[in-house]
Order: sequence, then C-alpha cells, then structure tokens
Amino acid sequence: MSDASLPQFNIQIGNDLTWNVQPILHEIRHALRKLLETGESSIIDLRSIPLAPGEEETIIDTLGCGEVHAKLNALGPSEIYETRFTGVWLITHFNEESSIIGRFIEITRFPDILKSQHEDMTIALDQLEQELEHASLSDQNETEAETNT
Amino acid sequence: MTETELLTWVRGPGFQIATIIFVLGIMLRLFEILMLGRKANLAEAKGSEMSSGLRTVFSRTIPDASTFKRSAFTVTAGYIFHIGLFVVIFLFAPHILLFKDIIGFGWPALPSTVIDATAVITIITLVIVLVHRLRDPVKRFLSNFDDYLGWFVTILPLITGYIAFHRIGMSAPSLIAIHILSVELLMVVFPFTKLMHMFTLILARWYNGAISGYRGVQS
Amino acid sequence: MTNDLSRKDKTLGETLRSQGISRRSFLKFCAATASMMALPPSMIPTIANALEKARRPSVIWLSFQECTGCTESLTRAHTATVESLIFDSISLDYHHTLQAAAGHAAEAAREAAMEENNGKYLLVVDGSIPLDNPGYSTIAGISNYDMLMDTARGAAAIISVGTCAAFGGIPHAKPNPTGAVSVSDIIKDKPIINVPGCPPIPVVITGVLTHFLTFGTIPELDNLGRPKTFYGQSIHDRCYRRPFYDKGLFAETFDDEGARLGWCLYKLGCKGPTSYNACATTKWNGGVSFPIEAGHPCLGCSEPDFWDGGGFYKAISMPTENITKTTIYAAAAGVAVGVAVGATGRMKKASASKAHQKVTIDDLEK
Amino acid sequence: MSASFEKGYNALKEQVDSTVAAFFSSCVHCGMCADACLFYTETGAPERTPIHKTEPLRRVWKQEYTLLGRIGKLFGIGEKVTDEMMEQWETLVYDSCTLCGRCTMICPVGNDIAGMIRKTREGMAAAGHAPPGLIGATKRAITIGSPMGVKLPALQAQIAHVEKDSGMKIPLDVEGADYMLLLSSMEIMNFPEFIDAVAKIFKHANVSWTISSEAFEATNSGIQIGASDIAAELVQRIVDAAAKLKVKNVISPECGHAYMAIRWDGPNLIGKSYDFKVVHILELLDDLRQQGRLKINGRLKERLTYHDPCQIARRGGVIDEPRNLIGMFADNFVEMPETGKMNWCCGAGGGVSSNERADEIRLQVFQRKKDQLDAIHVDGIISACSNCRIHLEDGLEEYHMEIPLLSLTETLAENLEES
Repeated sequence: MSDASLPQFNIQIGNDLTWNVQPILHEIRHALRKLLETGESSIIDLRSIPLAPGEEETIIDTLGCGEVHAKLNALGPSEIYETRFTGVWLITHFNEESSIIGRFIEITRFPDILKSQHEDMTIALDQLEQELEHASLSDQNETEAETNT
Repeated sequence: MTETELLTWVRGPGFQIATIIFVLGIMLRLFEILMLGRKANLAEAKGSEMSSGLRTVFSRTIPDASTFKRSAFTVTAGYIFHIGLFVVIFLFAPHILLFKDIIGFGWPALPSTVIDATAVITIITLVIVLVHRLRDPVKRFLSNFDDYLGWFVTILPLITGYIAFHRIGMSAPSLIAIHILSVELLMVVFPFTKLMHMFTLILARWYNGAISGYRGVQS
Repeated sequence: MTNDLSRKDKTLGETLRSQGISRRSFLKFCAATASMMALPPSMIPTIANALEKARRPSVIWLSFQECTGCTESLTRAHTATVESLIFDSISLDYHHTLQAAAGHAAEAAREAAMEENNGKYLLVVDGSIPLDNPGYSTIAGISNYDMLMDTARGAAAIISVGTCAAFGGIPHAKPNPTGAVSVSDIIKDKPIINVPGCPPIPVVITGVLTHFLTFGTIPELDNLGRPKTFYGQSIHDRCYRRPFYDKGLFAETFDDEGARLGWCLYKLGCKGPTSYNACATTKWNGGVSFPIEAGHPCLGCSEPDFWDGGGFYKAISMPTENITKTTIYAAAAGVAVGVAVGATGRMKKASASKAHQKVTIDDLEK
Repeated sequence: MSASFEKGYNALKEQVDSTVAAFFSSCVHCGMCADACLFYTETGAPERTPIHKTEPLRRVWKQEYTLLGRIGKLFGIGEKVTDEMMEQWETLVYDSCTLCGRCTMICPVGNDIAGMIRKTREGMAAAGHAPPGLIGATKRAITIGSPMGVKLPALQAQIAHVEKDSGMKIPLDVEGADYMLLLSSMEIMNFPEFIDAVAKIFKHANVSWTISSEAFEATNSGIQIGASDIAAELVQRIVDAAAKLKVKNVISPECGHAYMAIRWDGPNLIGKSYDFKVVHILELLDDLRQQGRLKINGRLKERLTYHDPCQIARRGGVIDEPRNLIGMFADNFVEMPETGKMNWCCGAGGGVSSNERADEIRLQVFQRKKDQLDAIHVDGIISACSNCRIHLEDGLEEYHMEIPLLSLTETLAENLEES
C-alpha cells in the first residue's frame, strides 16, 4: 500500500491543543521557586497527565538541554539530564527493550537516583575489601614465587 | 438495577414512554382546543384576520415601551430564561444529536462553555423568578400548583444537566440517567400543565391578532 | 514462577538483592511502579520501603466463561522488566493457561496452594459464571460455580479481572443464554476488587496486584468496586480531545474533515463521558496510544452492560430506540384522541346551546 | 322564569370556544395584565388582575372541555364553579372592569382577556349575579327603549328645540335616506348640541339622513350586562327600523359601546349579516373630509388632546379618523403619553357608569387619566363618546382640574365654514 492511498490525517498539535503544556510549565516554575526558597524538591510524573499527541515533546523541547547529562544502566538504561533551566531535570527510564517505563521532571539540586546509595556502597565496600584482600594475597604469592626462584 | 441499566432504560423504554405521552398529549391538547371551533364573524370586516393574526404571533414577543417600563422585571427575566432555555435545549451538541436522531437533520452547536454559562444564568434567573413569584402580590395571588409544578419541572433538567455536565457527586452514567429522567418528567408533565403555552400561545396570539385585525386594529 | 519454599520466606528486598539488583535499580523500579499505579511520585519512598519488606503471596487464578483476552493482555504488559519483577515476587500457584502442569496435577497444585495458604492467598478470576446450567462451563469436571465457591472460601481477597468477571461481560449481554453472573453477584463475604475492561489495561492489572503486594491492602474502590486510582475519572475528563468537545468541534463521520483533524468523537457514539478507565492517561501498548487517539470512539468496555447500551456508534444523548416512528405514531394517535375528545366537547357545547333558555329582562334576577 | 345558577353555568358552557380554550391554555400567570389595568394600578388589589376576573369561565373550560379536567370532575377533583363563587366574582366582573381591552393588547401570550370577561358576564347575568344598576338600565332599555328612560316625546322635544334654535329641519322617519342616525340617551338628555352639530355638518356636506322614531337609541345595555338575547333584541329594533326606512347606512353616534354593539356584535347577535352598512360618525366625517366636502373656517390655537374611547379605538378600529379630523381645525394638538390603541380607559365604560355601586371606584381609578393629563397640560380634551365625556367631567371635578371637554363632532361643526 502506498502512502498516497492512506487517508491523510492531520492531528492538531502545538498551540491549538496545548491545554496541559502551559499548566505543567507553570507547575515547574512554582516548584523551582519553592526549591529556591525552602530547598524542597518536587517530582512531576509526565505519564500521569493526559497529553495529546506531541504535547510531551513540546514540553521536552521547551525545557531544552542544559549542562549535565547522565546515563544510567540499572534494569535497562535511564537518561537523566539537567534542562536549560538549572534545577529542572528530566529523567526517562527505559526497560531492557528500550521502551519508556517512566518519565519524570524532577525539580531538585541533584536527582536522588544519581546519588550513590547506601546499600550499594556497603556492598561496594565489601567487594572492594574482598578484592583488595584477594589482590594482596596474590601479591604475596607472587612475591613468594619470585623469592623462591 | 445498575446505573448502566438505568441509563439504558431512560434512553430506551423510558424515552419511548415519555415521547409517546409528550407528543400524544400535545396533539390531544391542540386538537381538543381546535375542535371546539369558533363562530364565523358575520360583521363586515375592516381588516384581514390572517395577516393581523400572523403578525401578532410574532409582534407579541416584544412589548410596547410603556408596558415594558411597567413590567420591566417580568419581561426582562422572562426574556433571559426563555432565551436561556432555547440556547441550552437547542444549541448544545448532545441535544442537537437527539433532535437529529428524531427529525433527521441537525444544526451547528455552540461551544459547551457557552452552554454551561447560559445554563447557570438561566438557573439563577429561574430562581429569581420564583422568588419574585412568591413575593410579588399579583403573581403570588394568581399562582397555583400548576405554576409551581411547571417551574419545578423546568428548572430540574437544567440543574441535573449542569450537575451531569460537571459530574458532581455521582458517576457520569447515573448523572446522565438522572438528567434524562428529569427531562422525561418534563415531557410527561408538559402537555397537561401551563408549559403547553409553548404551543398554544401561537393559537392564542393568532386569535388575538385576528379578533383585532378583523376590526382594523393591529394588536 | 517456580515454587521453591526457600524463596517464599524471603522478603522482596532480599530476593532482589540476592539476584544482584542494585538499590539504584530498585529505586528506578519503584519509580516505574509508582507511575504504573498512578500514585504521586512523592509516594516513591513509601513504595520502596513497603516493597522492601513485602513477602510473596500465593495467587490462584481461575478462568471461567472468558476468551483469555485478559490473560493475553496481561502477558503483553509493556513494562517487561517491572512485570517480571512483580511476577517473580508473587507465587502464581494456579493458572490453567499459563501453568505447565495440566489435568489432575494442576488441580492438585490448586488444592495444595489453598491448603497451605488458607486465608492468605489472593484469588484472581477472569470470566463470568454460568448459573443456568453448570454444564455450560466446567474445569476438570467441576462447575465454575463450585470451583469459585470452593476457592473463594480461603482467599484473603478476590480480584475480578475483566468485565466478564467484574460485571458479567459479554456472556451476560442480552439475552444472557447461560445465565452468566459476575463474581460479586454470588460472593458477598470477601473483599472483591473489580478490574473491568475488555480487556483491562495490562498495567492496571499489575498495578492492582502491586498495590496488594506493596501495601497488603485493598485499594480505595468506587461504587462499582473499581480501584479509584485507575477508574476514578472518566475517559472524557482525561481525554486529550476534550477541548474539541468544549468548543463544539466534532467528527461527524469516520472520514470527514473533523475526523482528520482529530476532533471529538462524541457524535460517533463515544462513551467516554460515561466510562471510567485509565486509557486516556495510561494508554495502551506501552503508552503508545488508545482507541480515541486512534480515531475510534470509546466503547465504554469498563462499564457494566456496555454491550447493551444501545449501540456503540449511537451518541449517549441519543435514544436507543427508533423515536421517529414513535413520534409519528404518537402524533397520529394524539390527533385521533384529540379529535375524539374535542368532538365530545363540541357536542357538549351544542347541547348547552340547546339547553339555552332565552334570557329576558325578567330573568336577570333570582 | 328567573335567573338560576344552572342557567348561568349553561351559559358559560356555551361561551367556551377554541379561542377561550387557547387563551386559558396559554396563561402563565405572569401578572402583566394587572399592570395594564387601571383597576389594579390605581387600587393595588391583586384580585382585580384582569385574568382573575375570568375565573368562573376558566373553571368551566377546565372541567367541561379538557380531558384531564373532565376525568378530575368524575372523581370530584378540581375547582368547581358554585353560585357562591359567582356571587363573589360579581364585583370583579362588573364593578372592576370596563371591558376596555388594554389587557388584551399587552398579554404576552395573546389572550383576549377583555373578550373573556365579556363572555364571563353572560354566565353571571344568567345566574342572576349582575349589578342591580345594570339590571335596571337593561329593563328600561327593553321596556322604555332607552336605559336612561328617554322616550320618543323627549327626543321630539329636543328636536323641536334644536330646530327652533338653528332654523334647520331635523329629518325624522324619512324613508330612503342615505344615513340613519342613532343617538345615545346621553346625547339626547345631556348633549342635544350633538344633534344640532350633526344637522349642521350634514347640511354643509349635503348628506341625506334621518332619525327613526322607532329606533333612535344607539346604546345597548344587553352588551354591557352580558345578556346576548337582550342585546339581540335591541339590535333587531335598529335592523327593523333601517329596513322600514330603507336606509343604506346606519350611523353610530359618539358612544363607545354602542359602536361595539351595532357595528361588531350586532350581526353576530341576530345571526345574520346586515343589509346596510354601519359607520361610526367619525368614520363618516373622515370620509367626507377625504371627499373634500368639509370646509373649515379658522383654526383653534388651544392646546388640545384626544381621548380615545376604548370601544371605538382599541376595540373598534377607529383610531386614525379622529386625528385626521382634529388636524383640520387644531393647530396645537398633543397626544397623551399612551394613546390610540394603548390609551387608558376613563374608568366608566362597560356598564360601570350604570352601576351606582361602582361610583367610588370609578372615580378612584380616574387617577390614571389624571396622571396622563398632568403630563401634557392641555386646554381642552376632545372625545367621541358621551359616556367618556360625562365621566371625564366627573373625574376632573373630583380631582379639581379645570379642563373643558369637547365633542369632536360638535367642535368640527363649530369650525365649519358658514354655507
């Protein structure tokens, strides 16, 4: 089937239908002010708001890209970056099949998910210690072997 | 009965019953009136009954300046709620669909926000009209059960419609069912109350115009 | 879905850690879960805390008069990672479509799970139950009714998945040949969560399971037993085409200018205004789209008796029956009765004229 | 034979027709007719609201001619008309209504309320609930020939008087005349100048006319009391006289309800179209003006206004004619604030002036006319109804106003070029 035989649909996007774009942007503005004044962070779940086709893109395009860009690899990739509005972060979680499983706008100094977690650090410390122990043992063995030769 | 069953009933058998009573009642009342007939006028005519009658059907909508001044509230409030009812009933998209379903053609609708505002104005006006009826010595004196019943069944669909539109308090199917039910109540009561004036005033005005016009006066 | 006892005693947090899943991954999972359950992001820490301590419940899934669409929907849940985690964290002890065991072994598994978890297991039901003749639908020779009553007895709660289990669904549609009823029609003494939809949105099914898993409680329900988080608002209220409704811009046919421009589908029979579901926000196929976005009116599949609502393509404000004919007949009858009544009035008037006694000046006083 | 409730009820049943049914079906009790009725505006009594006065007729319509009412009546439900009820309504129907028809003009649903009150009177009269004053007038009209008791010799005396003063011959019983003039008792007794004026104008315009000695009375008490049988008898006298004298036209004089009776109700009362035409004196005069048969000598500088008699203007259709005629001789003519078909009644029409019981209220409601006159400050009021004229004089006196009242015909005659 060629493209010409398909009905041409022109679903309206952009200003004509952006009934939730402006409110969300204003919500971000309020959250940023709150962050500055009280230090309190906020999160907006973009997937819990009814958006017309293209509206999510409009919001993301409006926010743009800032200085920090991070990639996470935890149960599938996640993309985290600061928008051109400092303090406003966009967090997109993907599953292992690369479909989006969550998209959040976090208004914070630094997103929690990027911080190293206590439990993970405990495990990391354990592991490091184990590995060091293992390394020193093997070092000793090597030295011993050298001495023996 | 679940709310969907109720909604289906009011849209189905309920609406059938209401339509039968409404249409049958109106035709019955009109023919009951027309069948009584009136005697031919044997006096020599000075003007035309027909043209004067037809003119009065429309001209009586607008009062003369002094009458307007004397009955300013009645006329103004009357205008507001009658126009409001017209707009809400006939220019709301879902309602137009109903008419289209029955008569086969529709017409453009007004934005629902306009309808919403009109409904609020109409409801408020009807409430004021009731208060006025209860306080004005003449209206209070003249009013009987029929007048209050007519008022009640008129404002009820407006209120239930407003609530259904804004989904206040209950789920949408129940609210819409209640709204349709209130309209059905209006339809059932309509032919046997004052509400019949919607149709009989055409006859009444025509007769008035004809009686005057025959004598050469435009009423 | 293995059923080893050692895992059953562990909390979800322990299970995940033993699988080498990092805390950061767990937080991401919790964020996705919160989003899925339509809970505010501020709930993420609470969810993390609860999930950490959650233990695997036993789940028994019974399928009665159904089309397996609900199971199909569930197994196509898009958030594959999350789903697998959820399913890893429950013990699905009986599901005759998904389980490997068959025949007597399957029934034995069910009975064993019931006995072992008496009073604690979660019962999931899809499909309606025929009351007319038990022979209409049986499993291993057991009638649906008997199996439901037997299994429900020891359940902590019941989740009715799909419109058939929740409200009777298509088997219940007129004329309802099998005498189909919903779970809540026959079970009155257990908490029942209705998750209607034909089929329900997959993440709504997992969302409800996750809620139970997370909080161990039943979510807040509406008057039809549906979780308010997913069924709290009508499709119409959350529909991105709502602004067109408010402006009075409607598609009149499926291929007119309005349809092309994506206008409101109310006139094409959209049941959005009377239907409560999460389609407009959660959407389908991994948040890709939902029927209205695809240009088709909502059928209202999450509502009771949506099959009998007077036609999928008839607007809600339209009567379900042919009113034109009714109007014509009623008008004709009205004219006939009016003429008849009017004629008796006329006769009455004539007899009054006949009874008229001439008024002379002597007749003006009593 | 005598009046009885049954007769009254039967009469009301006869009166209901499709117009009445349409009117009652349409009334929404908006109360606007009250504001159009001087008996309400000047007294503030809600029971004097015009539509309320028709209540006996409405109840009969409802109980006898509507399906619901008839079913209700079977079960004894619904408001009934009783003799007591009719008695209670007597003062509303007769003392508080002049049948002026202003309510008819403003009713937003188009009810001819005045017409309905007129119909209600049919039932009231037959039930014996007409005011004694009107009953007396009606009896005199039938037995003597005039409600005021004016007999032929009285007319002959006035004619002789006029003939002596003017030197003109007043034609009595002239067969084959073009016009047969009717007179109201009031004109004969109070305003004989009218006969003089008509004679002068007709001589000036060369109109062939006569007065019948058998039917000179124009007024019709049967119309006012609401007894069609009696009204028909009075109309028949005129019809017979016109036939006897073989006249082509009958002139209704300066009297409101007389015009209504002979012009509009007459043929319907006797059930037969006339062989002659009925014209109001003003219609005839305007006709003569159009034909150029009236020559005016000099013009009046006084500030004048015209009071429209209800039955001639609003209910009769003679509105432009008087203004055309006044325009011939008046330089400074002003209209009252509400005029023509919207004019306010003087307060004494429709039998109210024959009903002594209503004397007080008719003077009370004159306040309405006073307000209208206060707004324009005139030197004279012209009218074309001797009943209006007498009552206006009464009212002006009561309210201490000094404005002369003029008859249009007489004023015109005074300003004619001497021939």
